[in-house]
This record gives sequence, C-alpha cells and structure tokens, in this order.
Amino acid sequence: MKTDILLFGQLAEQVGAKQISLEGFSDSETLIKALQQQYPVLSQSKYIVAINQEIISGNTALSDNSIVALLPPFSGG
Amino acid sequence: MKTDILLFGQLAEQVGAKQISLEGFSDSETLIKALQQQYPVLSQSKYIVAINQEIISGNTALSDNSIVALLPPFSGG
Amino acid sequence: MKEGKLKNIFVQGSITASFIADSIQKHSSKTGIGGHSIFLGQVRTDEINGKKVAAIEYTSYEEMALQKMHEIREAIFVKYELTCMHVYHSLGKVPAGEICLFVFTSSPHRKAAIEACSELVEKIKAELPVWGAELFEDNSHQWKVNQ
Amino acid sequence: MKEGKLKNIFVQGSITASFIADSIQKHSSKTGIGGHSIFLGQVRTDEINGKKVAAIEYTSYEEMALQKMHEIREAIFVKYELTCMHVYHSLGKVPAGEICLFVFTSSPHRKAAIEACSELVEKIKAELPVWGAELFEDNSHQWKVNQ
Repeated sequence: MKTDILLFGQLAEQVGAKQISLEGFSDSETLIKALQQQYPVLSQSKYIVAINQEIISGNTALSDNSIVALLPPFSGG
Repeated sequence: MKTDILLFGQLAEQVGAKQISLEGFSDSETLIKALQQQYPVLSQSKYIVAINQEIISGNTALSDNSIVALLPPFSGG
Repeated sequence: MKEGKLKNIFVQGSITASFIADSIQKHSSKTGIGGHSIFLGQVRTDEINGKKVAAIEYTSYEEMALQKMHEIREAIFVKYELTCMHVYHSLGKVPAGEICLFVFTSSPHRKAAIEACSELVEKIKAELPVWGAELFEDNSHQWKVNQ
Repeated sequence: MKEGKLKNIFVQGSITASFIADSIQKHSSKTGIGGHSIFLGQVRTDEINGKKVAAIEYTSYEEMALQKMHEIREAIFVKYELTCMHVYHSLGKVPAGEICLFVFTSSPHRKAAIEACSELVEKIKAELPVWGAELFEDNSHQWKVNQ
C-alpha cells in the first residue's frame, strides 16, 4: 500500500522535497508520526492535513494511492 | 433685494425653467409660498431647499443675491 | 467655508473601461498599497410598463455636489486608513450597459479599502445633488428613484 | 465529488490593468447588471527588519484550490443574487506594486455585488491552499502570513 505525501510552502522548503512516497501506512496518524521522525522539522511546523484534497481532523484511514497533503497556513491574496 | 432660484431634475421640467429670479423676499418661507402660488405644481412635488449650497430646514433669512435651490430626491449613481 | 479649488468628479458621458484601467495602472508606483476596492455603477435596462430603459441622462447641481463630495471625502479620510480615493460620476447621457459611477479606494489593508468604498457609494447616492432621467427607447422618460 | 472540469482561476505572474479592463468591458452586454464590485490585491513593499519586499512568489496546491474555489463559488451564488462572479489569482512572481488578486462580482443591485465580493475575498484568503513567499531585494525571503 503506497501513499504519496505532498508538501507545500515553507514545509517543502524545510523538508527539501515537494513529494515523498511511503509504503505500508494504513492511517494518517501513524503516517504523520513516521514523517515527523524522518523530518524532525515537521514537529515544529504548523500545518493541516488533507487526504485526497479534503481537509481531515483526527486520525483517518488511508487507502492505496491516497494523496496526503501537508498544508502550512494559507497566505494567498 | 434679489434672490436667484435654481430648479433641478423633475422640478425644472415641471416648472419649465432652470432658473428664476425674484425680488423682495427676505426669508425662505415667504419665497417658497410665492413660488408655489406662481407654479402650483411645486405644491405636489417633493424637494428639499438649499441656500447658497447649504441644505436648510425651517424658515431661513435670505440676504441679497442669495441662491436658493429646490432639490428633488437625489438619484445619482 | 467654500474651498477655492474643489476636485472635479464629473465626466461627460460614460466612464470607459480604459479610463478605469489607467486609473488602476497609476497606482503601481504606490507600493504601500495592499488592496484596492472598486465600485462601478452600470446603467441597467430596466423594463417599466413594458418600456425598456435605453440610457440614463444625468444632471447635477455641480458646485454643490463638488462641495458636498469634498466634505464626504474629508470625513472618509479621517475615518479610514486610506492611501487614495477617487470618485467619478457621469453627466449627460449614459447608454444601458455602460458605466456611470466609478468609486476607487486604496489602502495598505483590504478592510479599510472595502469599507470606505462601500460607505462612499452609499453617501454618493444619498447626499450628492445628482439626478438621473431614465430615457426609454420611445424617447419618453421618467425620473430615476434611488433605493 | 470532484467536478470533471473546474474553472481555472490561476494566472502566471501579475494581473494587468488591461486584463481587468477587458473583463469589465465584457460586461457591457449584460444590461441587467446595475453594480460591479471589484477587489484588487496589490503586492506591498513591506519593510521587515530593514529589508524591503521586492516581490511575492505564489505557489498553490492547484487541484485542491480549484475544487475549493468551486465550492466557494457555488455557495456565494446561492447566498447572493449575482449575475457574474470572476476570480483570478497569480502564481509565480508578482513584483511590488502589481496586482496578484482580482475578485469581480456583478449584480442587478449594488448591495449583493459589494457583500459577495467582500465575502469572497475573505474566503479566498482563509480557505484557498495558496502560499506567498515574500522575496527581499537581497534575494532572501520569508513566508507571508495572512491577517
């Protein structure tokens, strides 16, 4: 089971990548924990999470090829 | 003592003149009464009165060469 | 009481899109601005008793309108943090579909620009001695009533 | 859930005054319109720790932003009596003094146009996944924070 993680704005800059693919995660919470371990800067960053373009709150199940996006505070306009 | 009376919008149309000059009036109330007698259509019209570009309420003294304007409801924009 | 020189707001006929574009373009040198708010009044083809409005013909008590606009402008500049404020109103005939009022406010922050623009539009409609005659296609007319 | 075809709102680089003029001009055939409300976001030369902002570089999660904009648009059309609604947002670099956001609403009556435009601006700033990096003259940058 594969998950694509998209990073935007300052998060993409801090992590040094706009996209990461990870295997073997079935829910958002364990995925985020793994990401934070791999990229400690994420623990200090402010962001919300979207799965397949829908913002989630709380732990959410992932299906194969879910697209998880980490979205720092919006600053458009 | 001369007073210039300016008429605008539908009032100018109804009276058939944009400007009238009258002699011998020292306050707005007697002036308006005389105008209404001369142009009965004014009695049925809605308007406010400005003297030298300042809107007045109630009877107001006129000085020589006062400019009295009869202003129907504004409809700019 | 009366100012020696009042800013003119009146334009003969319609206000064109290119006039509006020029006005916007001029503000690119004012780099303290963060937001512009613009209101445009457009002549509507209202249908009244089966007759269509083809144009509005505007007249004004110009000296009084400019003096009143000066007072409105001063009060708005006191109330809101604005960088610029521009108001243009048509006189004469403006055909349906064309622009008769252009209100343009600019501020470092959007809220001041938006609120000032909105307040200006209300004050212009309520307080400026301007009259619109709605001209129908058959050359008859009626006097516009603001809501 | 996802629409097959979402209306694009993104423009590469600045939004020009002539683009805005064209957009205004196109509405002259819609003679039911009585008022247009326009908001323009302009890049401000903020000074932060003695360094001046020379430009903002915008990026977005485009697919999500267009889907979100679609939802915002639908909700606004339900809430207000609008004839038209147009939104354009820059991507990439927009120099200070130039336009990065263009929100344009039109209605038979001014209040609907003004309120819808103002609400759209707030929603765009709060809900669209768009990020601005403030680029300084010395080539350093910081991430913009919306108020």
